[in-house]
Amino acid sequence: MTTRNYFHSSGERAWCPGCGDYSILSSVENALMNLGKKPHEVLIVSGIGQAAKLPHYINTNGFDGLHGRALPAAFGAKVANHKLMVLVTSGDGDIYGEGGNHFIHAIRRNLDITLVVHNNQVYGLTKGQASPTSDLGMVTKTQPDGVFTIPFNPLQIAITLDAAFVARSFSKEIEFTSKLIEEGVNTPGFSLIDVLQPCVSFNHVNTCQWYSDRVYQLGSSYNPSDKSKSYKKSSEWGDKIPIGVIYKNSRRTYLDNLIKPNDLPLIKRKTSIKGVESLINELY
Amino acid sequence: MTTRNYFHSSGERAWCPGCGDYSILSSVENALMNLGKKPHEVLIVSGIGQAAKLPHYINTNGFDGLHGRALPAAFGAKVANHKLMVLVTSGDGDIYGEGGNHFIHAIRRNLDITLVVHNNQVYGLTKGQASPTSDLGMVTKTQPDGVFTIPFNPLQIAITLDAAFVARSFSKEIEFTSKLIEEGVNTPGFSLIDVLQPCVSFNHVNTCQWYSDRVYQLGSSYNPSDKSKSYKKSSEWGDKIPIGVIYKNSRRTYLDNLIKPNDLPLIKRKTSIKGVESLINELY
Amino acid sequence: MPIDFNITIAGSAGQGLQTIATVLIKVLARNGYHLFTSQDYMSRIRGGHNFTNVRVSDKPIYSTRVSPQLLVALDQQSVDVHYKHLADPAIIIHDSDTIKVRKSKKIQDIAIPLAKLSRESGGSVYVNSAAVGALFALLRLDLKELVKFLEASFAKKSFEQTKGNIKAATAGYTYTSEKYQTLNIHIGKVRKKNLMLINGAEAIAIGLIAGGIRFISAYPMTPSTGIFTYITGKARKFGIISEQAEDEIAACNMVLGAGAAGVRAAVTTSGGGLSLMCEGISLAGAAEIPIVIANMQRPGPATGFPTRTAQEDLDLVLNIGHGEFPRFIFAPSTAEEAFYTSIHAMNLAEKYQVPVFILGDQHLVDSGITLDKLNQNKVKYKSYMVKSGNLKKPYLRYKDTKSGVSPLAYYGQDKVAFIVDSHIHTEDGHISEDMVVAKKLTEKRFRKINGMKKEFYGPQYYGLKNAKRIFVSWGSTYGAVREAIDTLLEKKNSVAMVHYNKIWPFPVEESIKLLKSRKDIRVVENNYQAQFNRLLKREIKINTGEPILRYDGRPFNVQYIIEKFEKRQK
Amino acid sequence: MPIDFNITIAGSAGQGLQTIATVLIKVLARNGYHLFTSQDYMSRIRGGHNFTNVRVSDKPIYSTRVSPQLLVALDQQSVDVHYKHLADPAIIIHDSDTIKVRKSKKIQDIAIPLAKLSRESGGSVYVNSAAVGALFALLRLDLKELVKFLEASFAKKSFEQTKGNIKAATAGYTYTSEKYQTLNIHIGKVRKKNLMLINGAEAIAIGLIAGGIRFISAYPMTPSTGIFTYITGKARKFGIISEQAEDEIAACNMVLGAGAAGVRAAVTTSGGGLSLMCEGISLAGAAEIPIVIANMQRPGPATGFPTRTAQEDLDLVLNIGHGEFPRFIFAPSTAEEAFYTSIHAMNLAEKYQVPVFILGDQHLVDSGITLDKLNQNKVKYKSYMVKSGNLKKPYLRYKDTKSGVSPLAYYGQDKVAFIVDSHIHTEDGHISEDMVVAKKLTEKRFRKINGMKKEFYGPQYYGLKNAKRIFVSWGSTYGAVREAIDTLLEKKNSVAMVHYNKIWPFPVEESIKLLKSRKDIRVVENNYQAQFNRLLKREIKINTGEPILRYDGRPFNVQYIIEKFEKRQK
Ligand SMILES: Cc1ncc(C[n+]2csc(CCOP(=O)(O)OP(=O)(O)O)c2C)c(N)n1
Ligand SMILES: Cc1ncc(C[n+]2csc(CCOP(=O)(O)OP(=O)(O)O)c2C)c(N)n1
Ligand code: SF4
Ligand code: SF4
Ligand SMILES: [Mg+2]
Ligand SMILES: [Mg+2]
Repeated sequence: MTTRNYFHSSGERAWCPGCGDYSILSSVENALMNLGKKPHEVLIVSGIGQAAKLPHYINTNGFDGLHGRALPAAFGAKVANHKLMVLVTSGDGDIYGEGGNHFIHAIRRNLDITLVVHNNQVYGLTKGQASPTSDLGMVTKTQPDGVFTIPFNPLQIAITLDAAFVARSFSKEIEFTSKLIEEGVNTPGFSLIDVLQPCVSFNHVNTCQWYSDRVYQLGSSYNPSDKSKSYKKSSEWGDKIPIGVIYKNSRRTYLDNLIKPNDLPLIKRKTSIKGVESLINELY
Repeated sequence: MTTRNYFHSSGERAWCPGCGDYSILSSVENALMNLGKKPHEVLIVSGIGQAAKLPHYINTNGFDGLHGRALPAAFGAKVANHKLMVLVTSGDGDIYGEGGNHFIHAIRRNLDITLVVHNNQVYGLTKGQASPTSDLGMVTKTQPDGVFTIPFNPLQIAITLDAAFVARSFSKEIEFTSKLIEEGVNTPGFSLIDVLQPCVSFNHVNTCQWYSDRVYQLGSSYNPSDKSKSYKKSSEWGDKIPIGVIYKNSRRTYLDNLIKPNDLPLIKRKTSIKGVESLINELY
Repeated sequence: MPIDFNITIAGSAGQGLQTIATVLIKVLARNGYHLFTSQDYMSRIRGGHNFTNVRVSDKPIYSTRVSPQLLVALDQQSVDVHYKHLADPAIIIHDSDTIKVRKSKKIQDIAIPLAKLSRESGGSVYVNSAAVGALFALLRLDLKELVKFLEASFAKKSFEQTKGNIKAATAGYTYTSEKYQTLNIHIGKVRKKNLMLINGAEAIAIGLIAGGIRFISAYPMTPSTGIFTYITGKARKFGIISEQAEDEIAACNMVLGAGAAGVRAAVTTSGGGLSLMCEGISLAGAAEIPIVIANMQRPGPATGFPTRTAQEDLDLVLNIGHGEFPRFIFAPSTAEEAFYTSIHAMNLAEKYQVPVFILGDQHLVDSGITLDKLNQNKVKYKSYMVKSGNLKKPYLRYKDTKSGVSPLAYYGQDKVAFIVDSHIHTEDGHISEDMVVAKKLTEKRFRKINGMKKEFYGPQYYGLKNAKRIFVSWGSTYGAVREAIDTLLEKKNSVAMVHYNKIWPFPVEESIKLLKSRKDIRVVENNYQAQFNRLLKREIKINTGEPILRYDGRPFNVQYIIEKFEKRQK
Repeated sequence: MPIDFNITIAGSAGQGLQTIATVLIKVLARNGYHLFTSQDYMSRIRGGHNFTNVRVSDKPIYSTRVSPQLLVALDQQSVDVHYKHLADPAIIIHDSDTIKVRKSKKIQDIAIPLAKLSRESGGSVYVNSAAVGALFALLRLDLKELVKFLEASFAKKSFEQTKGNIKAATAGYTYTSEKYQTLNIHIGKVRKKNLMLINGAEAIAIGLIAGGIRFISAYPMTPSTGIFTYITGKARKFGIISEQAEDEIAACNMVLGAGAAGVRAAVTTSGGGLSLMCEGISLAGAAEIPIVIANMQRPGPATGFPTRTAQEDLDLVLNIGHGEFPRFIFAPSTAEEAFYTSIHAMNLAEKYQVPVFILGDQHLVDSGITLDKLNQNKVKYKSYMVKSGNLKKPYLRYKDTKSGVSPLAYYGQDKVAFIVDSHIHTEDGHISEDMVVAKKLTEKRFRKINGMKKEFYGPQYYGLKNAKRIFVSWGSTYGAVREAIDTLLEKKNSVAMVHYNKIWPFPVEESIKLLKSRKDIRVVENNYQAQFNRLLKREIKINTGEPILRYDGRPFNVQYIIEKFEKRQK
């Protein structure tokens, strides 16, 4: 870790003491430093939720939009200015619930952005309803009989959709998470890092201890480029939960099809009056 | 096939001559007959598109709602009256594009409904834009450089989400499709039958011939209850395309958690004035 | 002397303010005190600054006051924030060790070692119970009632916890009654009587249940979630199914599916979620599916102020959904009215097969009032579906009737199958491209307005007959405006209010009767654009004075209104 | 004698009507004829009944007429449907073998063995080319021009196909000119001049390009798709990126992301899709992100009439998005104006950082008019972003300025990082829970209205000065109303029209000037509720007479308006 992290911003955070979000914020800050980025070169996009407050607590560009809609906004911004490094940080409810359709189709597009999901398996900001990733049986005020809808496994879906980079981490492992974010950013295409994050206020099932007891780091013998093995690995949940890079591939990214490396970003392009004249002439 | 199918309704169909939708309609009619249903016992729900016109061309109950929203509407109707047999028939754009989020979460809920997707790999009614299932390279007016977004594989996603029944068919195989629909209906929980369907007007890549040359029926040696084999099988696309039941499981359905077999459907239930009184009394 | 005592309980999120407020409220209500309670909280789970206001009276009250006579301050910030607003005289209950209070003649400083008492009771988490004990001692309320309540409310927690809370409460009570024996801040005597306390969320929820709701779907969104949670908690008992949807679009379309299938169903949401239902509501209009949408407003646009109040979505609910179709809009004034309105909404949605909006806000939802009772006989559940066995065949789902309302059946009723559809369609629900069909269908739908207009509901006149000055208000501003009128009347002003609960179809004739001849009209509302004022002018073409607006996320109060009123007088 | 000749080309979808119409239109326009073309088609790809109308004149024309003098009927249905509407005298071109025409004095029946000629040219698919050959022969148009056009337009198809089409066209031409040598239906002579023909979709698309669009996202929806398709087709050439989104919510939020990042971006959609953008538009309001929303109306609610026209979404665009924020709404009258409006919209969205609506409809999008030229100098592209190097630091994205407009930069400009946000926020974009911040922020946003009002655009007065009767119209009804005025003026009526292109901010002063003193005002619009009429009354408090409405999915025409007008005269 560097001594002074210039991504660090002072000021209050509206998070509960003990929340895993603090660690994820640190991991993001570290990763950006390690990547050698400058604040103005980075854009962090989020939706709404506890996790989604992150762009307000860090010194980079930010877009804090609508609940569930971080991915399309990130798409627009990245396409507009592909020189920006674009990170999306948002919650499990935001990305997999309200934003589920964008999650699927964003992966299909394979635009070069990195998505960090603060997966606390619950809706934190709205006070503890089940989220798509809540475990079976979890009792909440809106699931009084316990969750009986099968949990959404984001890793497995991302692998199926051929995301370029699919990883899981645990918020407490700050350094490890940083490294995964760095690797995600360095992998061209869509990167997902699902970070297990304790919610001390509402998730009394998957506590920090619960995660700590279960997570283990994938060793160097694990090969993330075998899709069917990755698929299997990503299904592990329960007594043992793997963290690390679960899947990696290197397919063409969205902009590979549209922009050459030296092309001007859209923000620098101009429309020629002559060009428009030619369109008008086609109408004769 | 029975001689007179009382699900058959007369009247014009606003489909192109040669469209695969006619065959799917026949398959649905046959399946309902074979299942021994009466028109008033069946509800067919759809969104908007060519496929989604189906409920207007058959003699059952119907709900022709919004583009992309057939699944939640079907959910509401089935829960309101679980004695109804509920079928959803809609297009690939409708279910996997606009309605993608509902597709995921409907499968997770595992309500006992059957979804028949008319997958023509294109947006038919709006004149031939690429759909989520369009093959790479397909050129359209809105994809002039050819599709470069990776095609959505609905079967693989449904398997990953543990749908109760996942099958693929080809519209030309009317009897085969009927049988799959019957089996889907008879399987408790969420059933998906993705039916490959030629669009003679807009899909000049995946033509009837193209499909005919490639599809093959899964033999009896194929075991649809091994999830990882099913996953692999569902990835087959190209020279050989399997049709038949690809995956099957038997997990609890949504209503198993809420309604006992002999319970009154919601439409028959009444609220007791006394019950409400007790709520009021709790406020003292 | 009339009782009017105002208590603020303040601290940061997670300090257990809610427990203090709840027990205080329950015990006061059970003793016959009339209350008005309101909440001010931030969009966070721990920390920040939240407070609850409990106003106590011997007669029904409808609004909050800004100057508390008693402040329970659980942290230093609470003292700092509320100090300047305190009444004269006022009392502050706080921890003697951690919180400092500036000396002042008007302040009586009640410093109790709350943290210490908590620790002595078994841990550091019982500070709130110690504080409520102190509060009970000061108000001369019964310790036994407090203990009973704590026992009941912690029933599901560990024995350990229950014991600790009771011990701390008792310690706080004993310490305070001993140390402040002579201090008399008895809030006044009322005839003992068991009053109920209900907030807007409970009122709407119970109203929807009484109105026969069978299915509810929602996606969590402050400040509407309480309604959904309440019904979900009672679902099993009432044979209701409740489903948390993946998004608001699903919630709305699930409810439409259920409605089309023949059960009463509703969604609850707030601004952003409502926006996402725009298309679904249009479908309700096209397919003539009964649906109740309970939209609880908060300030926007977009995320705005998640936990605050506003009346900014009026224009949106008036116009939401592409295309044209009739709708009902009700904006309940109080929790009491919200109960009746919700039953009514359920009935009307089915009777006219249109979307019905219950337009509330955070202030309505989170504010509690005391009542003698709620009377289920006042607005009764009534079915408007064709009775089983009575279905005329061929059944036409969209039969073009004189009233515009077609007979409503459920799928499969009397062995009949039919289709519900979103296009321009013929009477049997099938797609048509015919221009005459289109014209007739639109006219049929809008013919319903004739009946809908007669479902009378307000406006309500309060104050001096033939008053010179009229305040016009709608929805949850009722309480503050009403009490402002009371105050102004006491000061011999010639004032009255006209309050709207039913917003649409707009009660044109009633409004003309009440307002057309008035020269001095000022609309009061919680938004910037004076949306109701604009509507009023459009509907009955009158001149109104400068509206009294508030758009900082906070509800109106009497002082605010009177200040604005007096400013204009000059 | 002035030329006014009306041609209808009818058949079922898939018969190649479009080819006939396109070649006819192109050749006529290139010869200096003024045209107005419109489309009537069903929501299906094959079959049904569609038709194109081509009205021909020697001076600019703006609307369609209902009675064609010439009908090209490609199937029996086309004869049956249009027979009773034909002018007297009229001509029908049709296949002699498959289509029967009832004898009548007024009808000249041109029976040509079209199918046979097609078969002889190489197949059964050249019927439309045979028909256009016949049409050219009758109208005495140049066969060479026809052949040239067919060559060019089939350039990408097989040689086989091109040859077949040309052969059939030539056969149709020859057969007809021989058989009907003496029939003279020459449409009249005009000065030869190269006119362009443009429809609304092309006009908006080219306007957006001229306005500097860099990113467009949409989800297909009739009748808006043509705009999206046009821009997509030109994207590579103009350095634009175009993305078909998974749904309209994504489309809108993609555009907002692009807008926030500093490029000009737009979405195209229609009613249902617009509904789905409700929340996104509210975000544009909250975060002050420039966005242009081109909403092309069709009849609703819900799916309604997918391929027809309406003006039903006015109330929705006026109020869409929860919460409160300023917006612009423009409703172009003609394709020509749509071009300029679209450039203007792009400029204004950036200048004021607000959502700008281009509110068109199927009639505008699918109708073509002839023009001399489009002049890019009339409305010029102008940037309103801070120039690179000029960013004052600290940069405050939401600086509270006098005009309400904050300086606009792109992410990372001059090495500055900033946040765009959806909450109530401080000037630097960070979440605030402060009531003063909320109040100031709302006031800042609405202060923009002062500038926005000055972006003058209409209303436009046409007809007799000081006319007794005024028609008020908006958007695409312009042409029909204008020609109705012409006709009524010819009949010595004292009439004029006031037409609105800019709807919001409402041009209050201009409207008062033009309308306040008028006694006889009738609003003409394509909806049931008379939405503009209602708006007008709200904004300038005037009395209007019974509005002239049409809500059957079809556009207005001169006859319709005059009939309604004359009915009222009695
Ligand atoms: C359209 C919309 N619906 C609902 C909400 C309310 N809402 C805010 S945050 C949230 C859930 C957040 O859950 P998650 O994304 O998991 O974040 P967490 O708070 O757990 O970090 C919801 C439902 C909203 N802001 N907008
Ligand atoms: C909200 C909304 N967006 C867009 C449309 C326009 N639309 C109608 S059908 C359709 C595509 C249908 O494609 P698919 O579901 O594949 O059905 P197909 O026509 O191919 O059978 C679209 C985009 C609509 N009706 N509603
Ligand atoms: S509620 Fe949970 S997720 Fe939210 S800040 Fe608190 S601990 Fe973190
Ligand atoms: S356009 Fe395609 S999908 Fe639609 S009816 Fe024609 S062939 Fe079928
Ligand atoms: Mg979460
Ligand atoms: Mg399709």
